[in-house]
Amino acid sequence: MRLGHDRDQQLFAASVRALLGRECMPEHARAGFSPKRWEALAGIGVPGLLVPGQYGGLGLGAGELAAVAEEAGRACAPEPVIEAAVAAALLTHAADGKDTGRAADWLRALADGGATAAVALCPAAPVAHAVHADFVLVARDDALYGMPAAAARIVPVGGVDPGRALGRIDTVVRAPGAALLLATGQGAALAEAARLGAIAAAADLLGSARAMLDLTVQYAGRREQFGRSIGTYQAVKHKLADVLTAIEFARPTVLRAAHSYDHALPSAARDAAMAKVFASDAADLAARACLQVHGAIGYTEECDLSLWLRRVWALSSAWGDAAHHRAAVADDLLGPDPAPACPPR
Amino acid sequence: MRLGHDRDQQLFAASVRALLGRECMPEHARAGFSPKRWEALAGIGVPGLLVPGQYGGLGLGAGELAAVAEEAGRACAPEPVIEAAVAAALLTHAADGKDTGRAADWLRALADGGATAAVALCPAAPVAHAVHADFVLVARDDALYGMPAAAARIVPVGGVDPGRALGRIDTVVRAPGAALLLATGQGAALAEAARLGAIAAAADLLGSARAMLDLTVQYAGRREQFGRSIGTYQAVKHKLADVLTAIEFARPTVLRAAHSYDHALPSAARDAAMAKVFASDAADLAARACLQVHGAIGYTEECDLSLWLRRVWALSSAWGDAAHHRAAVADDLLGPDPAPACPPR
Amino acid sequence: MDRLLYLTLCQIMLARVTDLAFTVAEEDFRCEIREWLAAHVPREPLPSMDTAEGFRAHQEWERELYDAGWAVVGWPARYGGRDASLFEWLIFEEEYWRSGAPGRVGQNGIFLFAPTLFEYGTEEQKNRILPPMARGEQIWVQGWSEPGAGSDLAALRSRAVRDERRGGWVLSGQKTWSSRGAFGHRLFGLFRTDPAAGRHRGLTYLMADLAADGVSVRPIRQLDGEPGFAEVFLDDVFVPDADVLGEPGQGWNVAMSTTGSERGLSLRSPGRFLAAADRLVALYGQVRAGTTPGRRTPDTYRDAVADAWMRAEAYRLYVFQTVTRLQEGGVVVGAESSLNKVFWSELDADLHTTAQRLLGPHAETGGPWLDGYLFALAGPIYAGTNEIQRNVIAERLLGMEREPKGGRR
Amino acid sequence: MDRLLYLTLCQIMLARVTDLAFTVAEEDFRCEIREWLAAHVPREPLPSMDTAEGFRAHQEWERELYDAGWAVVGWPARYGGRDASLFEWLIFEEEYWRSGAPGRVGQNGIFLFAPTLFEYGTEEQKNRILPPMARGEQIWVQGWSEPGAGSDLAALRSRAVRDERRGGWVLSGQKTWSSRGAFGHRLFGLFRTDPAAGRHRGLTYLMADLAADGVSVRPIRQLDGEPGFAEVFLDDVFVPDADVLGEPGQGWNVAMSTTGSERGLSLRSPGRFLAAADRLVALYGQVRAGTTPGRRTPDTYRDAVADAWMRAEAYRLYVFQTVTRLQEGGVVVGAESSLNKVFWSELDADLHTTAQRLLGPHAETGGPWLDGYLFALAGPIYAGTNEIQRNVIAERLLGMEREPKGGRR
Repeated sequence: MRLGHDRDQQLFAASVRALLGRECMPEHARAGFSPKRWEALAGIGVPGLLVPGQYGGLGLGAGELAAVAEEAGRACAPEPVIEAAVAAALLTHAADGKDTGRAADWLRALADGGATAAVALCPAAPVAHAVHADFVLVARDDALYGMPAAAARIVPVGGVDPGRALGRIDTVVRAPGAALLLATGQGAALAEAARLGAIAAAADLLGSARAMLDLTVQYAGRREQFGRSIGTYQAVKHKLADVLTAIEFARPTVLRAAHSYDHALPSAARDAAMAKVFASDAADLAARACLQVHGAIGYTEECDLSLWLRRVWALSSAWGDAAHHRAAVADDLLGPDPAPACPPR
Repeated sequence: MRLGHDRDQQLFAASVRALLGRECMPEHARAGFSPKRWEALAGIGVPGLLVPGQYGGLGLGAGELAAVAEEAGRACAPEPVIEAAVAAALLTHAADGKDTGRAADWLRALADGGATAAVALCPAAPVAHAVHADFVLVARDDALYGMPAAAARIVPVGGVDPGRALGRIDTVVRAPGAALLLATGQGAALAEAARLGAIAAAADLLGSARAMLDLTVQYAGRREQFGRSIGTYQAVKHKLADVLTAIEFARPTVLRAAHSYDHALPSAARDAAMAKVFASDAADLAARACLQVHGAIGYTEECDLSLWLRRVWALSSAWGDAAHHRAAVADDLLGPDPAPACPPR
Repeated sequence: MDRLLYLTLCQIMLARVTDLAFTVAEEDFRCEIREWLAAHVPREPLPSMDTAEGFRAHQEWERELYDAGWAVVGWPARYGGRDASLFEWLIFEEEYWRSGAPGRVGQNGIFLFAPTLFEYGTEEQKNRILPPMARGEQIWVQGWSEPGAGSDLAALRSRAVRDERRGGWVLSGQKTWSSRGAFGHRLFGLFRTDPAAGRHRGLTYLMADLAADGVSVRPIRQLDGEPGFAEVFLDDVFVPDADVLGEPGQGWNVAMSTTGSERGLSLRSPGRFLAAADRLVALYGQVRAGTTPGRRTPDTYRDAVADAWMRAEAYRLYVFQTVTRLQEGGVVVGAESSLNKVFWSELDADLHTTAQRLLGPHAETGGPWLDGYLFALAGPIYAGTNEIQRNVIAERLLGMEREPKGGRR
Repeated sequence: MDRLLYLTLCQIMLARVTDLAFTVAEEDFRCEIREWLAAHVPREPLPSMDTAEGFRAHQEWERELYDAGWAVVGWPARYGGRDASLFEWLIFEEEYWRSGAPGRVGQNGIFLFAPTLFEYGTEEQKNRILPPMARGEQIWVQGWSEPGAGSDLAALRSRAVRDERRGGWVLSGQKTWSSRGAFGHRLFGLFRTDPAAGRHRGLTYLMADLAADGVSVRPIRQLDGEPGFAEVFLDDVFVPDADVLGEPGQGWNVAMSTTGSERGLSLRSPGRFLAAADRLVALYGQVRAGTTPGRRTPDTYRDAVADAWMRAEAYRLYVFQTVTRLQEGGVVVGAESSLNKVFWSELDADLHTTAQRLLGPHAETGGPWLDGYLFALAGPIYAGTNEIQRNVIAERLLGMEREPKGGRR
């Protein structure tokens, strides 16, 4: 029994943290996706984290990804770290060990930083990082399709977090045949990839929540009202204490989910769901509490807090929100919900 | 448009308050049901509040009952005020204007204080105030049965609130035929009586919650820790401010529910449900907050707070808890819930 | 008994019976405004009032309301109103928000400043200021907060220095979080006229022209991307005596009457939340039916939708109770407005959070629900943070002791 | 490379890889305790340990545990333990609570006092005190709170005066909220030995015999009707020097190590909540199936049941993380135990509230869920209120500034 990032994961996370500490200050994060920063991240292996060594990647797992995604959240990096990992998992299955073919080519391009990916597991919803993606993976039933961005008719869509660079992939929605079929019979691989996305998003949310908390503790220590810093008031202290508690108890669930994913344990689906429940709830709590403690200034674009607020408002619902995953755990624990979901549309 | 107790209701409530202020101090409430206090309440018309004038009652409505029940809650009076009112409503329907018969007799006995009632609308659950009831009304399908307590084989049942004098009516459960059939075709009357019980319980909970809040504000002003009264700490203040807010916004919903009941408005069922949602939630919040502020002393029997805690823990769930009534409002508002309740047992 | 006295007594008694129906006249009033709105509310939403274009469009809408007599129903007719009762005003608000009519660009003037003006203004001030406010010609901007004075309003430092020669005051300092400051015309607010006096003393309630010499305005972008706030810098801005409201040095008392109305009835009538709750119920149905893209499991939020709707109703009933007391000559203490503020702001935040959850993965792409969500999250902050409101509730309504002083100043 | 060094390094590296499986030895340990419990846990629950009869029955159970070597698994064998690792202790706790075994009547001695004794006790004290504690013969009672010192423990006023002649101390004063005080044997707690010293100074950690001359005990009935607490009055009670723990005057530091363990791992192991969560899941199924009388709409509480179960799991994982850090020589600061305390106490209160809701109209008639509910509501109060814990979290883990002094003393 050992629950904690291992030393390699800690070292890897530290190098990502150092890189983003230099290259992704709030003023950089504000400017959105940076090809230069992506290249730097590729230099230390981030986009190829889950790409097998055979294709030039590091062949690591969800444990490393969680450590890295937490740093991406902490720095509010607007790069598609989660999407690269999910694409790597999907393409690895589709390539099925072969050295040639489109899936293998894209795996190599991912690993060397030459291409960024967007992933549309749920075709009707807007797709994150589609606007600057080089290729797009699309799931339809149990098949995986892919297409170069140039062929995909990607329409930028406004969103609460400009750093997500949302796009709607019209081609796919209207004519899935226009995309290249990469593999069929991918049902299990698609479900696994969705879990990986949820775990990575959960880790990102922990980093984002902690960054908001740190900003807010600093602000509360600086801001004076009624002759003392607002951080001395119990109403402020207790709110932020609850945020810390939520973050700290969410983290081990994310580590466990990553471990279950990497070892393909029978509880992997439930563990991923649980991690996203705790991380989304912690980040939502952090967003509301930190905005409240900042007061009006938190409500302005010029305040750095707004970068993370936007990120959390989007990411806490992406890859399944807390209610979605809570219901999944309930189904697993208590038997299926007698109230079926609405029919798929 | 006028929302508030009218003058008569206020005067009536004031006389009940004065009586209970004398006769139902905490040390009296602690001793449980008092025939003497019940006689005094009968003297000012409380048990006959809803009994028609024809049978010697006051022929008033839910508006007056709500004003009185709030006072009963405030004083933690262990008398069956709600049960008397519900029994009056049921018997009035069953008597159907006739001057003779068992229903008419019991109405007269209720009004002059000569008999107390217990009401079992849901036969499987324990029945409040059954232990000292003179007669018991029991609903089965759409029929109303009644029997003198002597014939009813009432088994006392322990409960969180000794003031509720719970009993299980074994005869009825095992042999409904042993009871006297008072009337059939009472479906609507039974539903209406359940609404009246919910409204009265809601009003009682408001009074109970307010009594706990007042006790706790006093205690917080007296108790010193770290060199100042604990009532000066924001954590304590804000908790109690939330309790007051919950109570104050629940009260108009109770008044409205009583008005809708008295005028048999189409929204009467929904309004009663809504009142019980707000009142149960407010009282539950008050119980948890007031216990917390009292600390260990609130956890002892000798502290007066415990009287109301027990009352609220029982009454917030009796006559339908907040979740039950919230679901009823949701069904009315959003269409029926796709998840049916468990089959009736 | 004298017949007139008898009838009067009957009326008083009748009026004091709980009666949750509106009168025939009130129902007629409701029909009238409902029909007018159905015919006049723009089919397409106006552009955001925090853009130059939208600001003008909203001013035009205010003029249209005014011309039809709906701009300020509760005001006396001589200033552009129709002498409506408080209940009629509540009815107007219910219908206004239910119809989907545009937000009120003049709201800070109409709902925050005007009540103070009615209480403290001279006849000359009322005649000069109220009609153009009602017509939407002059949009008023609040000048309360300063960089160092938010929740702690009494810490403000902007100054007004007496200018005997010109017969007025010279303002200097900085105001912030002034809604509509980027496009509005005039500012009302508090200025320190006696720096030697204590925190709440030596303040004066003044008005200033945002086009005057020495005023510069810096728009601040909000989370929705629009400059909804502004900072207002005042550098030796002259204000004549005619633009002092109330007595010099009495500004705190004058201002408290405004913040009382702000948190009380006038800023956030129940109509706004009733309309939002009805839209939420409709959204639930649409998501369930698949006519609006949203989460696949809307039933998870059944209880939350019902709760939001019930809380909006409860707020409505609470306000009816308050107005009943006011009409019967009861005293409604200012601190009760803190209960209101906490209740509606948390209701609004939770209601819009539920809407976002119903939209699920589609929530982030924006639209009216996202705008409403961002605005609702500001509710627990503006008009006095909910933390301050809870202090007020505890100290003034429950009589709890204040925190001991002991700051470092 | 030297082969031994190589193997050691491999072991270190291996030990540092995330690995959420227990070792074979640990799983064997789990089987052993599970089988023993299955054979020995009383079929009928023992009477409440807060009655005279139940107290004796629980003491007998402790003896049975001791004889089988399960009373204090983590202690050294020479005091009655079996030198179990922290992970083995967690496994023991999981199995113990899951089996439905009786509550530990000696828990305040074993889990609160003993850790302090291990840290500060002399060899003589440990040899004298620990074995009878492990056998359940001597039940220890805590003497922390006083009528004027609850959350503010440093305000305590009970005194110990030096008696040079007899070589010891003379205690006087009043302790309260002493669990098991009505039937227990000995008391541990803090006493003021230097009244002139500051609040946290001049305190001494002492033990006293509840049968000694000058001790009187007043049982206090709790909400469950049983005397779970007592007040202990001390009137010139003599305590020999051998019953001082640590140095005289150093009581605060000694005590803080105990409250650290109390809020930290030892008082509330995850096993207790995991077992309660599993019972809640079972209750949901029974109410749904109709085999236990409960509410007609248990589905309303699906999410709440799942949440309680997940929070118990999260607490378990968090403790695994903490033990991992401890085993790798990491420092776990005392203030982290405040995170624990807030988390498990709120989890427990919410879990039992959900159970009560599932029982619906049958909740009020009592039984183990009602008892559990009443006990769970005390969780946010005892062992330092959650308000104090949140101060500690904010000030010591987030580094926020303390409130300015400014009391009236």
